Amino acid sequence: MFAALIFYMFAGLTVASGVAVISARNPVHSVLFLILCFFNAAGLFLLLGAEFLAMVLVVVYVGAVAVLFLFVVMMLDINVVKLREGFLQYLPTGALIGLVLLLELTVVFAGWAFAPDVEALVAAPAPTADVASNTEALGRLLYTTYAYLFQASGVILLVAMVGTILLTLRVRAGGRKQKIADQVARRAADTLEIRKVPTGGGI
Amino acid sequence: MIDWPLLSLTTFLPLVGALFILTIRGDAQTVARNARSVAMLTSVATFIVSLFILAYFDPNSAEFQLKETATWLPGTAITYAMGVDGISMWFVLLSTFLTPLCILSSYGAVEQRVKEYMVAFLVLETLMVGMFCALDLVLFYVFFEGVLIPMFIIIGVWGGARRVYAAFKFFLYTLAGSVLMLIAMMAMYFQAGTTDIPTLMAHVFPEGMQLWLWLAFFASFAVKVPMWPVHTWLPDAHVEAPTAGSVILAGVLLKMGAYGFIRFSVPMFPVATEFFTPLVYTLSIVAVVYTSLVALVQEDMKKLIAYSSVAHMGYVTIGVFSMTTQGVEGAIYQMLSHGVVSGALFLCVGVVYDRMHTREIARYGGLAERMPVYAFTFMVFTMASVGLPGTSGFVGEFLVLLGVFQVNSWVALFAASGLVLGATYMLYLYRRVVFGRLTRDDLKDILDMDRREIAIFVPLIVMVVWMGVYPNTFLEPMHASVAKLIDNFELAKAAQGAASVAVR
Amino acid sequence: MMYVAAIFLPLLGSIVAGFFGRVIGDRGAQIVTCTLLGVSAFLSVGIFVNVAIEGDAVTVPLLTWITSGTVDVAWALKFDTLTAVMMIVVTWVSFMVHVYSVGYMSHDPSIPRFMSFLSLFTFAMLMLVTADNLIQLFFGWEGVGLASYLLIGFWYQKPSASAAAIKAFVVNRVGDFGFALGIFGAYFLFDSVGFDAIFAAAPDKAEAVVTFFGVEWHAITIICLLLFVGAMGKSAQLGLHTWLPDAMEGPTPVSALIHAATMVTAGVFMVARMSPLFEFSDTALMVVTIVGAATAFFAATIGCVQNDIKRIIAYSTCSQLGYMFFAIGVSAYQAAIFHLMTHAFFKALLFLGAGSVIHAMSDEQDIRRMGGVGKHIKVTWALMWIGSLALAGVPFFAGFYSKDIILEAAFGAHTWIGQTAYFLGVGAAFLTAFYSWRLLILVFEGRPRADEHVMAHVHESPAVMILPLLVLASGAVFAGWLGYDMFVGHAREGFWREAILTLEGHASLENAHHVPAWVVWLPTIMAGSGIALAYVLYKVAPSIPKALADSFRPLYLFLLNKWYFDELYDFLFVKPAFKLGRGLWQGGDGALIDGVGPDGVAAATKVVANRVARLQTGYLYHYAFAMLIGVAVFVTWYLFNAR
Amino acid sequence: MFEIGLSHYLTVAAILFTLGVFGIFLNRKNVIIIMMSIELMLLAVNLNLVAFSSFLNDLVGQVFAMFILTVAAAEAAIGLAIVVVFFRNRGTIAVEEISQLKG
Amino acid sequence: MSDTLDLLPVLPEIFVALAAMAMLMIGVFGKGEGVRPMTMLGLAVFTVAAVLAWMLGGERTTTFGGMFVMDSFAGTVKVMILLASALTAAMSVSFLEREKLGRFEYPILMVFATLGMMMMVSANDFIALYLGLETQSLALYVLAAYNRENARATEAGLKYFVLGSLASGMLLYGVSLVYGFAGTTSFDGLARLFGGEHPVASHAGLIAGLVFVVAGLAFKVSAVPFHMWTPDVYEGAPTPVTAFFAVAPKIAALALFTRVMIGPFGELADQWRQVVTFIAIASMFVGSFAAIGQNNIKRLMAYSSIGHVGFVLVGLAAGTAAGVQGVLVYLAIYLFMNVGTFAVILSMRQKGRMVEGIDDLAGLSKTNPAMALVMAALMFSMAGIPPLAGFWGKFYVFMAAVDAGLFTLAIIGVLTSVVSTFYYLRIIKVMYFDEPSESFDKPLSRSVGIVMAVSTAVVLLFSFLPGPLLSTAKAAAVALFPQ
Repeated sequence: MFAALIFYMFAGLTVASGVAVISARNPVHSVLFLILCFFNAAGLFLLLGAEFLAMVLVVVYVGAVAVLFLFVVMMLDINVVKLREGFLQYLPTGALIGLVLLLELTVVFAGWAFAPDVEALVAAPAPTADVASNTEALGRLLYTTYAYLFQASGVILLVAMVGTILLTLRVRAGGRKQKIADQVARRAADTLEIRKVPTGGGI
Repeated sequence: MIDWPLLSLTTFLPLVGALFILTIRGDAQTVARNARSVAMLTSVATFIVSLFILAYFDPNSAEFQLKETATWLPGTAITYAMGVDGISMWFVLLSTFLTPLCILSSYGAVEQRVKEYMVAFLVLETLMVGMFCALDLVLFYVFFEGVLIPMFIIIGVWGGARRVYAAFKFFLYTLAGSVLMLIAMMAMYFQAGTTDIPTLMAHVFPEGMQLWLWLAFFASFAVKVPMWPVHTWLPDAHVEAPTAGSVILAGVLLKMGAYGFIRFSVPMFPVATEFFTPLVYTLSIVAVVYTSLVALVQEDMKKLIAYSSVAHMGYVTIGVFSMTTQGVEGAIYQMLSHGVVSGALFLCVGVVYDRMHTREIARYGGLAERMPVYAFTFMVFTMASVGLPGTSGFVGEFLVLLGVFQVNSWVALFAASGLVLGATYMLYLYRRVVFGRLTRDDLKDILDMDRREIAIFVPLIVMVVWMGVYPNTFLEPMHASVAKLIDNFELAKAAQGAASVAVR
Repeated sequence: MMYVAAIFLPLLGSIVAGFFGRVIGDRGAQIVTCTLLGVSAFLSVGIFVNVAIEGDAVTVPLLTWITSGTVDVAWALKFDTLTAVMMIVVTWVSFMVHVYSVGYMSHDPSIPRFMSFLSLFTFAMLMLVTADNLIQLFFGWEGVGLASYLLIGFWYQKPSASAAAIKAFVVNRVGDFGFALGIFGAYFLFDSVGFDAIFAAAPDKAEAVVTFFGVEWHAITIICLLLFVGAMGKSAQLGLHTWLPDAMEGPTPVSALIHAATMVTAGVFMVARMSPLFEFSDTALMVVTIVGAATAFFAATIGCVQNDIKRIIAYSTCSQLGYMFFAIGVSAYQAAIFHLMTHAFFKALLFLGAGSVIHAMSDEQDIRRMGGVGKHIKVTWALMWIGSLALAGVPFFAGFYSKDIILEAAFGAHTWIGQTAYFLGVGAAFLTAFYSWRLLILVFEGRPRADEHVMAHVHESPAVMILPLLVLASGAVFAGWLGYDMFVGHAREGFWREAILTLEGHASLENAHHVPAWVVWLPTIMAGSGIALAYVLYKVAPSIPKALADSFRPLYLFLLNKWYFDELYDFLFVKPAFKLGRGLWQGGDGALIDGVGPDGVAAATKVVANRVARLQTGYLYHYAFAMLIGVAVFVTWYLFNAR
Repeated sequence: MFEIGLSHYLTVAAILFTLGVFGIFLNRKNVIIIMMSIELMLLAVNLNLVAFSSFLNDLVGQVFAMFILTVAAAEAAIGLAIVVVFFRNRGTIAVEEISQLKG
Repeated sequence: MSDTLDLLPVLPEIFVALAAMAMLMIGVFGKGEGVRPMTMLGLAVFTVAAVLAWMLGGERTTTFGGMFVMDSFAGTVKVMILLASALTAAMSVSFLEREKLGRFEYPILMVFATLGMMMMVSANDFIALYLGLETQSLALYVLAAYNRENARATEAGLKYFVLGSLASGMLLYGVSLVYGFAGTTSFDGLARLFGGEHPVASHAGLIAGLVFVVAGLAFKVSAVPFHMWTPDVYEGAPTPVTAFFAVAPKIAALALFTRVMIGPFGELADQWRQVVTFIAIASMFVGSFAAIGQNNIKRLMAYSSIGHVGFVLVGLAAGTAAGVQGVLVYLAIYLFMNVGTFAVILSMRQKGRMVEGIDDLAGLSKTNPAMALVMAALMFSMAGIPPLAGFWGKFYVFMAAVDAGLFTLAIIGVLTSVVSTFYYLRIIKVMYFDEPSESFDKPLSRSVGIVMAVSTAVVLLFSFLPGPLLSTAKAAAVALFPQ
């Protein structure tokens, strides 16, 4: 009963903020609602026992992705009014497609059934909480069986990094650059000259 | 027999020549001259080689001869298989015979991009010869379709004013027809487990399937023949093609369709053939009458001859589907004859076109005065086209009609009306071009045929007379093959008839 | 060897003159062709003696021609009495015409070509008469057609000449259309195209019934009728006669040789050759009789009002051919051939004489612009008289014998058709005599109607033209008297032997010798009255014809315009063919087939292509929509259909 | 109704997914909101995976969801970089004006 | 699951990944390293990897807990991908230098993309598939927008990115449903499940998932109606990038599509065949018709590639070993045809400027006969006219379709191929029948010339020696099916 209430709260807020994301007038508001949405989804994850994932969602998504969105939205000087023109033009089509999809998916989910001998197929049975926590179990999996995927996602992040830099980095001529090695290598002797200043004499 | 691959040699020799031409470098003049000589030499050599086929051919056997096989597509039953029988051999020879003449005729007519032209022609020869030699469905198809490429280029590059339209029409029309055949070929392969043509000829396809297969093949061959009402590409293609292109188009390419009927439709789908024969008859008769009438009112020489080709090919299809010995042999003979005669007629048009650069009939008249040799030559082929006994045209036409009369006198009646109409439009053409008073100033100093041109026509005239007077040279070797074709057809029909009775 | 040489020497001559004309020159061409043909003519006499007199009928095989299944056609020369007679006629008339042409064509720029064509024609005609099968006959048949075409169109600069040439060829082709079908039918019935085989099998198949064109026929009747269509074309019988008068566009020797003496009789020859087949079909014979008789009369009526000297003779030829056919129709083949022979001589004579006149009149052909030339060219005048006498059937000239026996045989057939033919023939005989003398009078007698310039040049032809005329004239005078007994008289059985078959019931020729006297004399009397009428109208009272023409203007115009056959055909066939052709070309090919087919498809493709390309709006959200809609549709499709 | 089962979670996910779809239709002009809509869809996927994982008692779903989160972050970075570059060129991110390329 | 980790099958990927990072290091810390030397390095990497892949692609081996599979299918496709990458990389250098786009990251991104493709074709688990796909995609998004100063290129990148991530979303949603139903993401596990006794095929959730998966993959292969990014991206992206897009990722995506459909869902062929058939038909149709009106040759090639994808999918729709063989044969030939064509397109420069109009080819047969010949051969080949190689690709896929009884599909296929012939012929027409406009700059860079020569030779001579490719393709195809 209580669990159900919690569920409905999270679920309702998730959906409501989802609606707000797509219908908000100002993109900044959209991003903020997106964050809210993620928070509630994290709540749902918790209900499902995926604690680690819930934390990751908050940290990674809210902390990084959503902020990135916010950053870009605010950086780009966007004419909000113009972007809202014709807002409802495709509403009927969208509503139709959306409703159809939703209806179908609901029908599908209402009578969800697993494959007959699904237990035999499960690759990584979740350990009960007394054996290992969710986080620990995930960690074990990730660094053993799924090491390949782990490495691959590393490559993806590298590619994203290279790509982003390639696209957006503009080296301005004459711009100043921080050279840490130089900073570290600096000796006081290189830069500082200690002079005796005769008092009252000036330089 | 002999142990070297004669057919492959004949097929690919021109390709070697083409490669050789591609390597020619130098200034335009030299390149043109050398390209011409190489092409001429190659094609003559090919012709000589092809004569060996005749020499080694055993006319008493109905089997495919000079067979060659090699693995080609691994993992399938599709092989590289070549061979000729008494029917296809003649078409090989026809192709190799006409090509040197075409090349010779292009000496004066083609001055732009000679190198490419000669390459295209030699490639074309390879594909034509290969098609007639192929004993494997897929191999056949490859050659059959491949022909489109050089022909497209020949029409499009060296053609007349509306060449683009004509080339596209030619290409797409014939391609659309033949792709359906490809699907049918695949279906046959899976039904019979082989693409070997001799095996397929003996294979019995289920009755319902035969109908579909027949229709698919028909779609391809009918366009190629061309049969009414899918003939409209032909006049355009002919009119726009350069002379030699028209010669090959009329002389060999049109034969590919009818050859296909003889080689595939009839022996492989006897029941369907029987079923669709009335359709073929109807279309052929319409072709004969309709296109003859249309030919009558043409104002362009080549167009007129093109339409006459449609009418003449109407006889061929009638003959093939009469399934009598005379009908089939007559059809084959008519094809050979038409190959020579219509080719020659296009060359005749080419002779005056090279001088006046127009094909409009009204621009001519009274050529006999200045060009007696030409008038004579043109007359010979006009008469051959009309089907005068003693020329090649007669034998085929007569045998076809004789054959079809034995099975359907109505068809013979309507088709024979072509005798009258054919005479009318050809003589009318001849009259307007060669007879009459020479009044136009620009015709006043037109020159008669020079030696090169005479050299082109002499072999053709010899062939026309030879084929008219002693056709047995050509008929004898095909007897066995045609007899086998008809026997098998009758057997298959009987077997299928018995089977369907048993089912009932 | 002699046999083969007789046939092929003319071909040799033709080839030499044709291909090497420039080398050997005009004179050389003339010498070569005349000599070779002369040799051939003398050889054919030898053949005649061997074959017809001695009775050694032979067949000389040369080559196989066409073999296909059971069709087995050979090049072979068959010599029997019929052939021998024809060879005599062909070679000798041809020889004479060759010689005559040396003079007649002396001013023409292309003599070798002309001589070559003449010889070519002779060769083809000889092939025709020596054929031993239907297909070789067809070869000769078409060969003479070709030569005729070439010779009619010899003066190719004249539009009328080339038009006439085409007309001749095409109208003949119409006949050949029937002929070819007849051959197919014969092959269908007898499984052979060789004469010997067909004739041997004919009695067994006398009652055979076949289904052609969806109708059941008496087999031999339909075959004979089809063959006869061919004969009608070649022999210019009613309906297919229109080409013959136009053929007069050719040089006069050509008219004499081809369009009077030889080629046009090929139809008669062919039917006579096929007598063992025709005999088994009364219906076919009846049709032949009717067509022949009608033509004989019809052509004669036209002949009466024509003004072109050659056309008059041409219609006369047409008419005489009609006689021959109705003779055949009553089974008097021998009489037909007899008339064929005599006719060849006197008609060639008439034509060549006319040529001589035209030559003298500086190529004038209209008899209204002649007159009074007789006294300048007496020899020609005399020869024309002989020819006309023979033509009119005046007693003791050749025509008298042959024409009378035909008429008597027709009467002696004892059928109503035979009788009708007889009376039509008699009427035609009257008209024949009339127009012959009309011609003679208008040309040779009276006051000159040509201008003085022309009249000053009127001169007798050179000896090289007159000599052949004399030879032919002697034929016109004596041939009938000499041949009567052999051809149609009591010696005929021994003369013809197997060459012609007459069944028991068809004894018209025998009966001809036993007809009432009035039947015998009526034609002669009519001929006499025809001559008399001509004198009355054109000599005694020249104003009457004009008055007659005015008072019976419609009839006159009807006759003058040759019964409006040309106009009718033009209206029925020629114009519609062109109109239809144009319609099919532009409407059928252009609009319909191309419009719906390639061009239509191409246009539709372009429209579709533009539509499809327009879907690509460039708007990102449209692309996304497409994806989403696509997925939604797929999901829906599956959930509702895939169960 | 009060027994929260798998279907409930799945339905929430389905609604989120649909909202994503709907958002694309609605905000057709603003690329950034479209991208957010896609983020909503990914969230739906994650919710699905976690729910299944939980009810199947199988950790693979959660592992998968984690990788999706990782990759989505990388993707967002790239995407926003492209948006920035695009903005620099055009001075707008209105999707409606992205139509130099069409046909 | 073996306890010892077998790294041998992954050797090519490991090598490529390490090499890419090494290149990155060299690029960042090296002095004055431009695109040319870096490309040479990239070529070396591709070559070595190809050799490795060729040697390893024999017996089927799996590693990383069955998540990564190396079999002759993967081996063959990897060789094709690496070859495609190498050829397109080789062609790009001089173009990029001339257009002042020569930055060292370019080859590195290509290497990364290629790595992603290799991971894709070897994926044996949906998670591995997803990661491979994204490695590739992210690199490609960047490459599309590589010319960041150019509005069209960035527009292309943006479109590609947004639609690509939408497609990823769909794919993932589908995968989540499949996972939810089957409890596993492993291909082997799924194949076992569907190959089992119980009738599971008709479960609605599974079907819905399957449809979403197909939709996601269809985007990657640019099949209709998920194709709409293709023309815009092909046109907007820098030409070398387009060339790369047209071959390597396409081959990888189609191979992946094939593996997913045949491997885990092989038993469900009756379910997915309808949708694959539909998108095949739609792709052939759009590819054939939409290209007719195009004037930009890159855009035309985009539609052409959509059409080709349709033909390939015909082979896949057959769902048989013969069909897969057809797919592979088609892809191999497609590789050479496209690389050759883009080599020509890359040479289309007049007065130092890049031109892309079809009309700019006018009269090429006079101004540059050799290049015209190359292009003509390639166009005829693309149209599928025998005896050129392109015919055989079509031949094999249609043969498979006919064998599977898909006559309607085959007939629609050949008819649309006739329509598509129209625009290929148009290019030939422009080159051969029209009068020359302005001739192209000479000389070509040598690498472009070599690529042209190689691809033309393959296209022209394939009919004479089809054996090796056909046998390889056959072996590779059979490897996908349970023995």
